[in-house]
Amino acid sequence: MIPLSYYLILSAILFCIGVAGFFFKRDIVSIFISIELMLNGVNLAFVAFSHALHSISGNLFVFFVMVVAAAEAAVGLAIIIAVVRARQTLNVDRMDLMKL
Amino acid sequence: MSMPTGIFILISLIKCAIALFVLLTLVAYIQLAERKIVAHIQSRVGPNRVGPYGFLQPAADAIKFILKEEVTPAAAHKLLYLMAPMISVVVALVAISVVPIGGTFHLFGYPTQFQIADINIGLLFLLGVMSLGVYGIVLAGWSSNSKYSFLGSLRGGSQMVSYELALGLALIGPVMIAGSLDLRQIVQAQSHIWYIIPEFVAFCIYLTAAFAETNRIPFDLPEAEGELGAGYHTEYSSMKFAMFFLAEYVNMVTVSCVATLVFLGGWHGPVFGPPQLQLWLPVFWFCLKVGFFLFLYIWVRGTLPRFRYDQLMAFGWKFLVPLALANVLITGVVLSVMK
Amino acid sequence: MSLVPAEFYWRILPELVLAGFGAVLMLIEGGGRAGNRGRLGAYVALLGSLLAFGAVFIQAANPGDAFQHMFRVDGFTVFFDFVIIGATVVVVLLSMDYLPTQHLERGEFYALLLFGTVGMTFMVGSVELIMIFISLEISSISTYVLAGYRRHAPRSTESSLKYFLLGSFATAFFLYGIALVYGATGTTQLYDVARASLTPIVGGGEADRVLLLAGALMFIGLGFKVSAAPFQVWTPDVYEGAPAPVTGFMSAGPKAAAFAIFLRIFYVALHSSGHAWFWMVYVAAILSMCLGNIAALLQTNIKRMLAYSSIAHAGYVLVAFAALGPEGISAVMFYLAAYVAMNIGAFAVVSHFAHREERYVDVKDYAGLGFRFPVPAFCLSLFLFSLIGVPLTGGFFGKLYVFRAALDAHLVGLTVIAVLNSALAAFYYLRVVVFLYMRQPAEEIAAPPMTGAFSLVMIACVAVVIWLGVFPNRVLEFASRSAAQMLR
Amino acid sequence: MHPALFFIFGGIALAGAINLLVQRAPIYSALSLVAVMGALAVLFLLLGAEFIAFIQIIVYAGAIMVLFVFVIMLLNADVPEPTRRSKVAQAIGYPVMALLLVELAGFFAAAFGATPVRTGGYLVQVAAVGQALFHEFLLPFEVTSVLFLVGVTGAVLLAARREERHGAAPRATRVHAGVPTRAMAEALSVPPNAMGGAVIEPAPQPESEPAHARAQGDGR
Repeated sequence: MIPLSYYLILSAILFCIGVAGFFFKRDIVSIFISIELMLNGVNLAFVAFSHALHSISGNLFVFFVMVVAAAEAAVGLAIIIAVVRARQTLNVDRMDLMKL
Repeated sequence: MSMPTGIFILISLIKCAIALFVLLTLVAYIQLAERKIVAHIQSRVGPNRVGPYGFLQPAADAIKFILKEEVTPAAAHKLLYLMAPMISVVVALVAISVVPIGGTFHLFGYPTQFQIADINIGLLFLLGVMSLGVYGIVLAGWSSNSKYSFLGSLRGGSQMVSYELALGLALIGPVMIAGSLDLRQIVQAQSHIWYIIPEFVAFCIYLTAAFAETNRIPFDLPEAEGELGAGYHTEYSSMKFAMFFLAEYVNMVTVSCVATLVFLGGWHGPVFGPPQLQLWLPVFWFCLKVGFFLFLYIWVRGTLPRFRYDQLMAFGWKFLVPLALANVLITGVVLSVMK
Repeated sequence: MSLVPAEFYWRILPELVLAGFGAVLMLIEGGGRAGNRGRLGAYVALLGSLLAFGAVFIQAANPGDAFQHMFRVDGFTVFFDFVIIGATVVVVLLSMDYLPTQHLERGEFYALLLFGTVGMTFMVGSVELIMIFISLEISSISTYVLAGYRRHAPRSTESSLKYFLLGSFATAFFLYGIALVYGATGTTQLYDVARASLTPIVGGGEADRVLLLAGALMFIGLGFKVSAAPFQVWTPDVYEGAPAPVTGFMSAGPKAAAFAIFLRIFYVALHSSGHAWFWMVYVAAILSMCLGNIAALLQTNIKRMLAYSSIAHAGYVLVAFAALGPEGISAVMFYLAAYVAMNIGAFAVVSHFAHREERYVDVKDYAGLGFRFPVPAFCLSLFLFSLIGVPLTGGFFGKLYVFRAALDAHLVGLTVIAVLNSALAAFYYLRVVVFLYMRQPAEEIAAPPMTGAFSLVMIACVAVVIWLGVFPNRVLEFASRSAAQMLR
Repeated sequence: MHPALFFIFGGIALAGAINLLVQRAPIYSALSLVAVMGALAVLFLLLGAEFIAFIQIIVYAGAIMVLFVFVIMLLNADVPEPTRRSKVAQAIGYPVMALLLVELAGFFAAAFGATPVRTGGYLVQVAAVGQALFHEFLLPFEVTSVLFLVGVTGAVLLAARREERHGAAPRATRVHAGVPTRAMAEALSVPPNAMGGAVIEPAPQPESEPAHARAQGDGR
């Protein structure tokens, strides 16, 4: 038997590692992967809450998040391919045609 | 769970060991059978030197695999190169663990099944595990750092991902009729009529997709030897190659088992005689049906030519997937009308 | 089986029309002769968006909840549906000129535009967080793609990439916020959340803190979407790189929709912790206004300048937001309606002058255009005056109501900062007008033809800006009524 | 049993996430994420979410991440060269992460520390998920179809190499060389010519060029 907070803290850690990856990673594919990790962290929180509340909706939310993640991945990877075609690099620091 | 945990683990381990032994032997002899049958189709004799009628040929092959030198290409990604065949074989073996091959029997006084793990969403488990198989192929091709492997793995990966969709959709029809994802219940639901009859279209789609999923002729583009050497495992040798080989045949067995369970009524068949026979007859029927599918694989290999890659993809996406979707739709409509 | 009664369909009629026409556009793109597809697509999209605009009237005649209390048609929904679909109509018209100039005319563009609008309209009508999340993603993903639509232009793809990465990052925060709301209250229906937050089921006294944290996370996510500081970093680059009509669209539709759900979530669901998130809004408002205006002063690229100005405008909206009452809501609504009209109008002129490959987007290129192209230049000046907040334009009353709402809520400091910022903003808007009428051109830019579509855009935007500037009462009354209705 | 399983698979998830963070080559990051997803699937099972657990494997690990791996392979993504702004990003990243983590963990421990989770405490049947999907969640379910349409359209629009109006390459030659076709590209949202047409030159790399780059050039 485990307190719910263990699952939630794990989910928070995953989420935060994703946030960190978003800032640290230099190539756009890895940045995107970090975002996926964040979504996974959220999914764990949803399922944990669903279990604790004895409510099925948390499960459904995860389902929808996956659907969204799939659509996002298709578009995101297409964008990455288009960028690499135009720029020949994956490094996010080289994405500097426009000054920030 | 009436069974104590210790006994449960013991029984599971025993079943795993038996399954592994049977499976490995089976795979070796499927390979022999394949060579023999294809040889007969092509009016040749096939292996006949090692043992009577070549019966010891698998053993000879095994020894050869073990004794050959392990070669790792210098420019390979070492870790991934090593992992790829392991992923393939592990995934293939794990998938078979939820396949039930018969009814219930007693071991150590506890009721148990002809199945390693009896889980209530077995079909979902199978699909899940099978969807991971693509990593083995993709990583093998990429980590070998060779263009033939690379192209082979790209082809294999995209082919598997594409046909998985049709495969999954084809299984939905029977699942809708049976109302369960539990493989045992799906079999039970077929006691009156095998689903191959109401779901014949789904069966055809499944069979086609299964050939593509296991990268067998006529969809063996990933290892089209005329174009790509040996495809994604060009750079593999010795035991690592054997693992890919093993995975391919185990996958064949798995998809044949699923076809049997979902479409051919599983272990249903005439059951008679003393209790011991009544216990084992279903298993026999099951094996017979699986054997039929395995024979079909070999038969097709001996007779059909290979598809062209674009035909393969167009066929999958523009024909099989829409057909499977339509089948799901029609099944749903018919079910709701009948209700 | 009355799972889906007929009136549910009337309530989502605009969305159905838009989605249906989007699907038709895809079919047209698949068949038909190559040469005419784009043109045909444009007309179909125009028809679809106009019909959807009409469908909002039908929707408005059928108020109530739909689909297990996930969607609600009230004045608020209808108001934003008009604003958003109106913006889409204008952007479709605008693209009919822009895309052929860039040799990019394809039906998918219009399809994505319509699908994006489906997302936004669902967003403003949804009263359930997961539904909001999904529609937010529909609108975001189609905007990501539209931003990168000129996919051979490195700037366009780069803009798309930045928008995508930061947008998805923000969405993840928003989602975590949803998870926490769900965990604290056991529901994600906004009105149920409001009820449940009074008697939380999980964590006892801690539920308030969890809700507050959830609010903060959702604030990050939505702050990105409305480009409020400090989450505005993507805005200038994305606005600069995206095709000009898309930039106009992005600054209008998604922004209005994001503000709409911002209002709904914070005013309805998280009402109980209002005293706490008030400060987040307060700080973000000040930061957005100051940062946006100061940075806009330094820009020479018109699109970048408008991008920073849109950050500043998000700041003004947040000022009204901080007012924490029905006046605040109606001020936000009125401001957004005016802002959408004037901003799309401004981007329409920019896209009109941009020419092939968007060569002319610098303020210097606008020198002397006032006399060579009097009509577009006059309209641009009008929109800029409205953005400043000159009387007789919609922008004036927008600002007036915002400041009044803030003053009524005793936010004197915030109001003073907002007024000072408005004065500061006048500089960079007026600079463009100065260039238009008082400078000699260094290079004669090619004459873009005044097409029918562009004229319609100008007429529509000017009419709305003037209308809101002269007769603001009807719109404001409608907004106040819907605000009261929403809070009930 | 439950605590042991939680710590084993939670540990795997954690290790995978950390590995994701420290690995510099995208392919290893992607595979670490697959490991995280697998471990999470087991945790979902522990929490009684059977359907989600397997969907996690099928959709996330088996489809989405495969797409990632494919793109990484196609783009030949390798360790990126270090750049100036990395340091700045890390300077922002560490505190943001730490702050967020401490905040969240603190809240969770305080708010949910006493809520127990036990195996079999709550089991979500697949059938129940289906029921909810088509009753309570009908609208979101239908709306996701628009989402998918947007995703497919967008991916094809951005990534598919369009045949120009007049100069379409003869299809047969490309096919014969074993180059993926449009259909595959659409399926995977990868450029059809990425391997065959040497469209993508790898990013400038200091070390010796790996064989994939050559493979890309030789496909035709």
